[in-house]
Amino acid sequence: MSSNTAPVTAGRRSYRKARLALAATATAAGLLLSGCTTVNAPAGGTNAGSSGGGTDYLPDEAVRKIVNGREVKVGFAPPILSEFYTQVEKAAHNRMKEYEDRFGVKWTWERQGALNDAHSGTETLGIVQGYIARQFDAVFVCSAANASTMQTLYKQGSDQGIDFYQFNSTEELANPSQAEDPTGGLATVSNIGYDDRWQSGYLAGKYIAEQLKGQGSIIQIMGPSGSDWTKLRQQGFKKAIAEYPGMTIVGEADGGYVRDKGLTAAQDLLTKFPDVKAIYGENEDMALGASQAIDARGLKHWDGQSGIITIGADGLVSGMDSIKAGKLTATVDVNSAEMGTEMIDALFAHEFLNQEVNQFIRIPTGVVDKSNVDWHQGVLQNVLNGPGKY
Amino acid sequence: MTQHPTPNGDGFLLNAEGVSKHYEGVTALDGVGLHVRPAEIHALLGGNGAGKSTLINILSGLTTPDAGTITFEDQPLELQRPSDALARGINTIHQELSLVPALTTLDNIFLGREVNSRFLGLKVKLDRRHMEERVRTLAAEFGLSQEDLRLPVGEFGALKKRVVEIVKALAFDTRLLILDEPTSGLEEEERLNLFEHMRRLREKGVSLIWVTHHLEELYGLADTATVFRDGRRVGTVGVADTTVDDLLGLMFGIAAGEFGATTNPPALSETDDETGDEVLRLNNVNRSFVLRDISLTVRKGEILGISGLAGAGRTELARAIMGIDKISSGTVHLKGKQVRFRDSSTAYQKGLAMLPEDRKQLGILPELSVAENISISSLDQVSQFGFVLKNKDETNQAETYRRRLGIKTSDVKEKIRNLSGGNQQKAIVARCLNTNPDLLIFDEPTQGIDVSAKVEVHNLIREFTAKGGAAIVIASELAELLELSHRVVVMKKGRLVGSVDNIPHALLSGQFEAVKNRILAISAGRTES
Amino acid sequence: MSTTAATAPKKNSLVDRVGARLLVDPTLGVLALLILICLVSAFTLPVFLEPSNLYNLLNTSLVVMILAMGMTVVLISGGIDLSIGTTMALCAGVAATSMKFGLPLFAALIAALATGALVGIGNGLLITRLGLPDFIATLAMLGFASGILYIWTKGVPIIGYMVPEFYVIGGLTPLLASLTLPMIIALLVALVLGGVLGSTRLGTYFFAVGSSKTGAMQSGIRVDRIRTQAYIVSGLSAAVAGIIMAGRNTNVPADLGNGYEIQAIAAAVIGGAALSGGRGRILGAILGAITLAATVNLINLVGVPSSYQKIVIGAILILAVLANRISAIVSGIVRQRRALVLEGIPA
Amino acid sequence: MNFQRTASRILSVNGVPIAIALVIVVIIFQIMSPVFLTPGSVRDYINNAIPILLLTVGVAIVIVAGGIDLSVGTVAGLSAGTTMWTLVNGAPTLVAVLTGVGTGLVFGLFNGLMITRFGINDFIVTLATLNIAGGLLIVLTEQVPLQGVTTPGFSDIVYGNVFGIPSAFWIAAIIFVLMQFFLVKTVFGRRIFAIGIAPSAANVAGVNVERVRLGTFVLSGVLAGAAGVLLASRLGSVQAFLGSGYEFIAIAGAVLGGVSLAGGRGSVWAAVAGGLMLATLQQGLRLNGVDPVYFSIVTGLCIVAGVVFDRRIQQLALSGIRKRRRTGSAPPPPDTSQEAHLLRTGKQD
Repeated sequence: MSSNTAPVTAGRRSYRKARLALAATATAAGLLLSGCTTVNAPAGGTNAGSSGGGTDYLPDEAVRKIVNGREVKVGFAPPILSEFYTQVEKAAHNRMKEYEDRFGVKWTWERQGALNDAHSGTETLGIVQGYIARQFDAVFVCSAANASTMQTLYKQGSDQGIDFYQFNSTEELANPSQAEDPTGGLATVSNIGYDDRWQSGYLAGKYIAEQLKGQGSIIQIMGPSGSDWTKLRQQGFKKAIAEYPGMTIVGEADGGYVRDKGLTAAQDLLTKFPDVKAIYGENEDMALGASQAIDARGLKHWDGQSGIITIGADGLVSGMDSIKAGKLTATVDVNSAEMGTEMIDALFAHEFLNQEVNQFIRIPTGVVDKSNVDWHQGVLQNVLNGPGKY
Repeated sequence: MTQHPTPNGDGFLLNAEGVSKHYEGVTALDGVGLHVRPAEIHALLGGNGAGKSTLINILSGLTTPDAGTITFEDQPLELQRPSDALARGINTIHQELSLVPALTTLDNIFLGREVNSRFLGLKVKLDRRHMEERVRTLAAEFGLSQEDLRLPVGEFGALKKRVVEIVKALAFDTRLLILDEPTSGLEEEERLNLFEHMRRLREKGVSLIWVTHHLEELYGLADTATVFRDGRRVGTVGVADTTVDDLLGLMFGIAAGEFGATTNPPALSETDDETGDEVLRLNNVNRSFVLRDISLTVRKGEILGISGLAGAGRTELARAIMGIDKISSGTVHLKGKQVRFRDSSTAYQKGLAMLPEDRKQLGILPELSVAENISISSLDQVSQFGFVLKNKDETNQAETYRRRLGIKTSDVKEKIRNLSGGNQQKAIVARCLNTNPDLLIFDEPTQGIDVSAKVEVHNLIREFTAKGGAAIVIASELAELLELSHRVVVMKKGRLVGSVDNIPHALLSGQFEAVKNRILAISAGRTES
Repeated sequence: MSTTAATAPKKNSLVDRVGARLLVDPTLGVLALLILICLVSAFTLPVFLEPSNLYNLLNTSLVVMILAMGMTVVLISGGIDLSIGTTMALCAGVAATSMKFGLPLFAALIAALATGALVGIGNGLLITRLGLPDFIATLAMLGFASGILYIWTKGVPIIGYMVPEFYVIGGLTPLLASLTLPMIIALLVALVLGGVLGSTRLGTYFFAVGSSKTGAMQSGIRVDRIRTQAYIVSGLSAAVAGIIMAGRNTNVPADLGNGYEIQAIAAAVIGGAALSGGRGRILGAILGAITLAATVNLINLVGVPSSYQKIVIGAILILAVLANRISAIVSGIVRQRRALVLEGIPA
Repeated sequence: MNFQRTASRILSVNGVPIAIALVIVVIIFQIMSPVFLTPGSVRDYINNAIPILLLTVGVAIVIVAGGIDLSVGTVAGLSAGTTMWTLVNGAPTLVAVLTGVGTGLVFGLFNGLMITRFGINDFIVTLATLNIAGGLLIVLTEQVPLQGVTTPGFSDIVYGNVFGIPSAFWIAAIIFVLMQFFLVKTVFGRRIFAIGIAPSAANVAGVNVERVRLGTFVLSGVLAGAAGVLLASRLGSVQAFLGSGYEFIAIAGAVLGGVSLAGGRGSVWAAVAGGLMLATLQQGLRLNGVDPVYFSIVTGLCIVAGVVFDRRIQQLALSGIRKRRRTGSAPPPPDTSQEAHLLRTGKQD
């Protein structure tokens, strides 16, 4: 695939439409987050260029008039019910509440998450078809199904006037050349998410390498092979490690994205490679399993100088706790809060203000370790305690 | 023949009055009564479907009556489940084996009545040693060794299982013992042994309800007989002053004397004494641990009887011939040509057919109709290109057999499980005949069917061979075997140990007892012939 | 008198008897397979036989082992419990939530066990009262349990219940030296269930009901009650496994039990339990669970690309059952030979 | 009362009670949500349901013969994968279709041979092949992305129209009719029932049990292959986990329709009705905006209620027939005591 594509992390969020009139906490959080994400990555221009709306200067009253108390029916189709998607949904709800209070938008929100096939995506097809049949105004979709499969549906729905927004999806695989072709060809209004390769896998690899000063061996616990998320994170992670000749990945095992399997896999690999310096878990649950394996063997956690580094990805409240407790060295916070907020922003800009929004909206992500965990956790808690409820 | 006076409830161990039972619109029992005295052997007679089994199921707690009153030892008897019956001292040996294959003989005998010893202060641990000691003598009387007690019952043959069942029923203190055809499949000696036990139990004051199709067994053993017909009681008589014909008359509602079929002389076939065409020849057939060096020949028009004790390998031989079980060495020749059957379907194609011993398990396909049960072995005949079924042909074919064999059913599309045992058996015979076989193997052809059906099945076998078919008959009851066979071979422990030829002649010259004793002697290993 | 009575049981030598015992044992196949795995890896992958690895392997296998033992009881009684994995997750959730509500540890454990028993009773009622096939009833129960868990947690794992005792319960903190509490629990479960199956009335009834419902019924056994009790046993074992899992996993996600039912069935069947009922051994379930854990362990140690994992697991499953099959044939021959020797036929 | 008798007879036919329940459920959903029966909605949900219905029918045939096949889901996924793989490598549509169906056939054959030749329990063999097929699909997806290339002919398999009705519907209808014909009107079908009712009795009656059993697994494999082709055509791409979990939906659908897990009882129509019932429930709940977390509970309840309902109706119908018949000629009273008790206790051997 496109592993030779230049690594890109999110630059500054290029997209600023309806947000500008607002000073919401979430937004502030997003800005500050972007501040601390730049872990020495070459600047990339995927999302360059705003489509230049003039809403920045619209006063509240004008927006209120445009909205005119309209009601929007929104469908939300996550690939599975999990802590991560609950955080995304909650952030979206908070934003919706803001827009409701401020501009009088009326929302109908319906969540239908697939239950049994997080990694195959066919259940999502039925869910999206249901939304189309019921003439929803807008649908947020995250599906493991290939973009080419979803495209048929998106086209069909768009013809009937339904707007689709993909979030947290792996469109990098379907459209490896997105850097050159920002439209991506998908019949969606926008795709909101981070780049799995460079913002999750790559960042984690970089972090490990930098902490270890480019020397040492790593084992990694992967998600179920065959999963697109796994595939992409692998690309990014391996790319980062490849930049450091002194670093090697000595062992890999399947941890199935669950903690217990992660623990078992880490135990087995630690038996075989007792002198590894770092363990990369592709999500926090597996990284925490690895952390337990370290405890069980009586090994030392990373203290900034020595020990074993454990790093995961997702950015869940539970992961933050473990970082504070010194059980987890770091995690890549893929910024669920910002994702949920941006989703509603994009929807609002397109639906009410009739503005063009970017085909790809990249959420800034960042590595969280002991040094900045309080801030990240605070932001998350703030979102979870937010007033939105639909 | 004297009708007993209607009892008025006093002095009886068991009093059943007006017992009725309906199943999904069918009346199985229609207000019957049964009165059993203390310490008597009370025979319960009737044709298939007369309602005996239903009454027994009620008395053993397997089912509850719709109406009627039953008292036992002057207390009302209301059984919700079998354990209630056992608690009242009512033990039953069912016609269908009630053993559990996975458990050892010992565990089976004590199933539901285990003896516990103390473990950690609680009486929860099974005391197998104690149980074994308690039953060892009784088991030995029936030929069960200590080793047998520790083996899973599933490894035993049908006869040995029956023996275990009897030991199971006799092992406990019982007020009333119900035996539903306990002797079917038993050897002569075991049969006599059982009768002796029945007498002894009576002496100890136990009452027995005894269901049997073998009326001649009653004499000298049973005190009273109650006869059922079509779900009603038609009479209770003293056995001593009643003849077999009287009983048959009561059972089937026909006048005494019209029904003298039980002691038919065997038909003499034309091929007798001559050597007809050879149909089947076995040369030194072996099957590991089961059959050893079997060589035999069956000719056209001949009925070959196979006799032998429990586990002698008779059924195993039949299964090996049919290709159901594999032969490890030796050759099988059919009409002079060597054949090798890898499965039963090839055997059927080559002109063999088999009526299995265990009708309910191995014979009928209960959920299929009578017509479908008849055609299953010869579907080529009722299909186009051997592929698409022609249902009309199938029905017509079944109709033909229904008339010819007198299968009693309102409709050949009726599920076969709704037929009585005898009619089921006739349908299976029809299935075999319909394949136009050269050789038909009958394994216990009359087990569990009533006297009238038995005669009809016998006639069918004779008719088949008279038309040039060859037959092998396996029967535990020697009288039946002799009645049918031209020649009898005796098996023992997987080998052929002797044979008796020219049986029809011998019987005609009144040597029934002599022939019978000779076969028994060979089986017991006293004489080699 | 029949012939067998005359033949006195032969006194065999101790070696003969032990040998015969071993040969007829249905767990021989899986044992042989395990020994084979150990032998092969002794030469090719010495790290496999390192004590620390074997210790990890054993610890890892315990949850499936406990489930497999419960499953074995259900299989013996002629049923199958597809809900066992989800029940485990549900019980883990109950234990965790009770702790969060501030109930004492003891009460939380009782609540989890009661939940397991309740699910077992529910399965039993669906099967015996409504007459559903076991497969379908427990599949429906799987749906209920997982639905409840998802509605209750909204997909967010339950956290914040991990008191130090739970680390001990989960085996993350050893009890003494390298002995963990789950090991002791598994041993206890094995002893209790093994004892129940081998030498109590209830155990005999499990076998009886699974082997022949008619026979059991006619012997006065209340078949429905026994079948329900088998499901209560599996529900309780799911609860025990769930409590351990809550400690080991340190959080309880809604999908915690996914796939465990299949692992439990596989372990039980590898250990010689028959899906047709009436056959199965606790020791077999233990060996089966260890075989499964050893397979995953080997995959990880050898470094089999994870995409091939499923294929290897499938192959091992077939191999294990083939091994069982061969040992069954061998034991059948041995038994028949012995039976014939007893009847005086030279085999 | 000829009407009553006819009604009893019709109700006693396998699958009829659930078909009636299905109609009622459809009516209820239509009242609750008017979009339920719009052409677009119906087309979508039929297209979604058809691959799983094919699996349901395949599993039903195996179950009627007294077996079980857990591998159908992942085999269908793998077949979809091989179909797509062939297309991606530039083969024409026909070759791709044959590859997909052939994949199913190979797995069916493997299952059948392991079960009949080596005597391994079908549950375990198909559990093993479930893993193997699932694993192979993962390996396959790692080779090339299984997407992006479809010939027009290939996507027409599902999305084309014949007489205004989606072609997937026609394909499924033809397969179902053929299978039903096969099951009730052919020699092989009769033998399937025979070995499902009593394998040892069928064996004694000269039915080659092993060959018939092998045949049912091959059939189920081929149907899974066909389902895979339809899946690939509908999705236009294949994911590594496609098909996992479908086996339980298929089995539940078959049983819900009245196919007895004990073997010997069932029909293609019953399986289709049961499968459609599950699909309809899901679609109906979805169109009423019910959160899917409730689906598994509702589906579980529906299976329980459906099986109980089916059994009650059949019992009533049977007793109705018996009653009628009894007033006609006198049949021998059946010795049903045992059976009745077992029915009450819900025995399934």
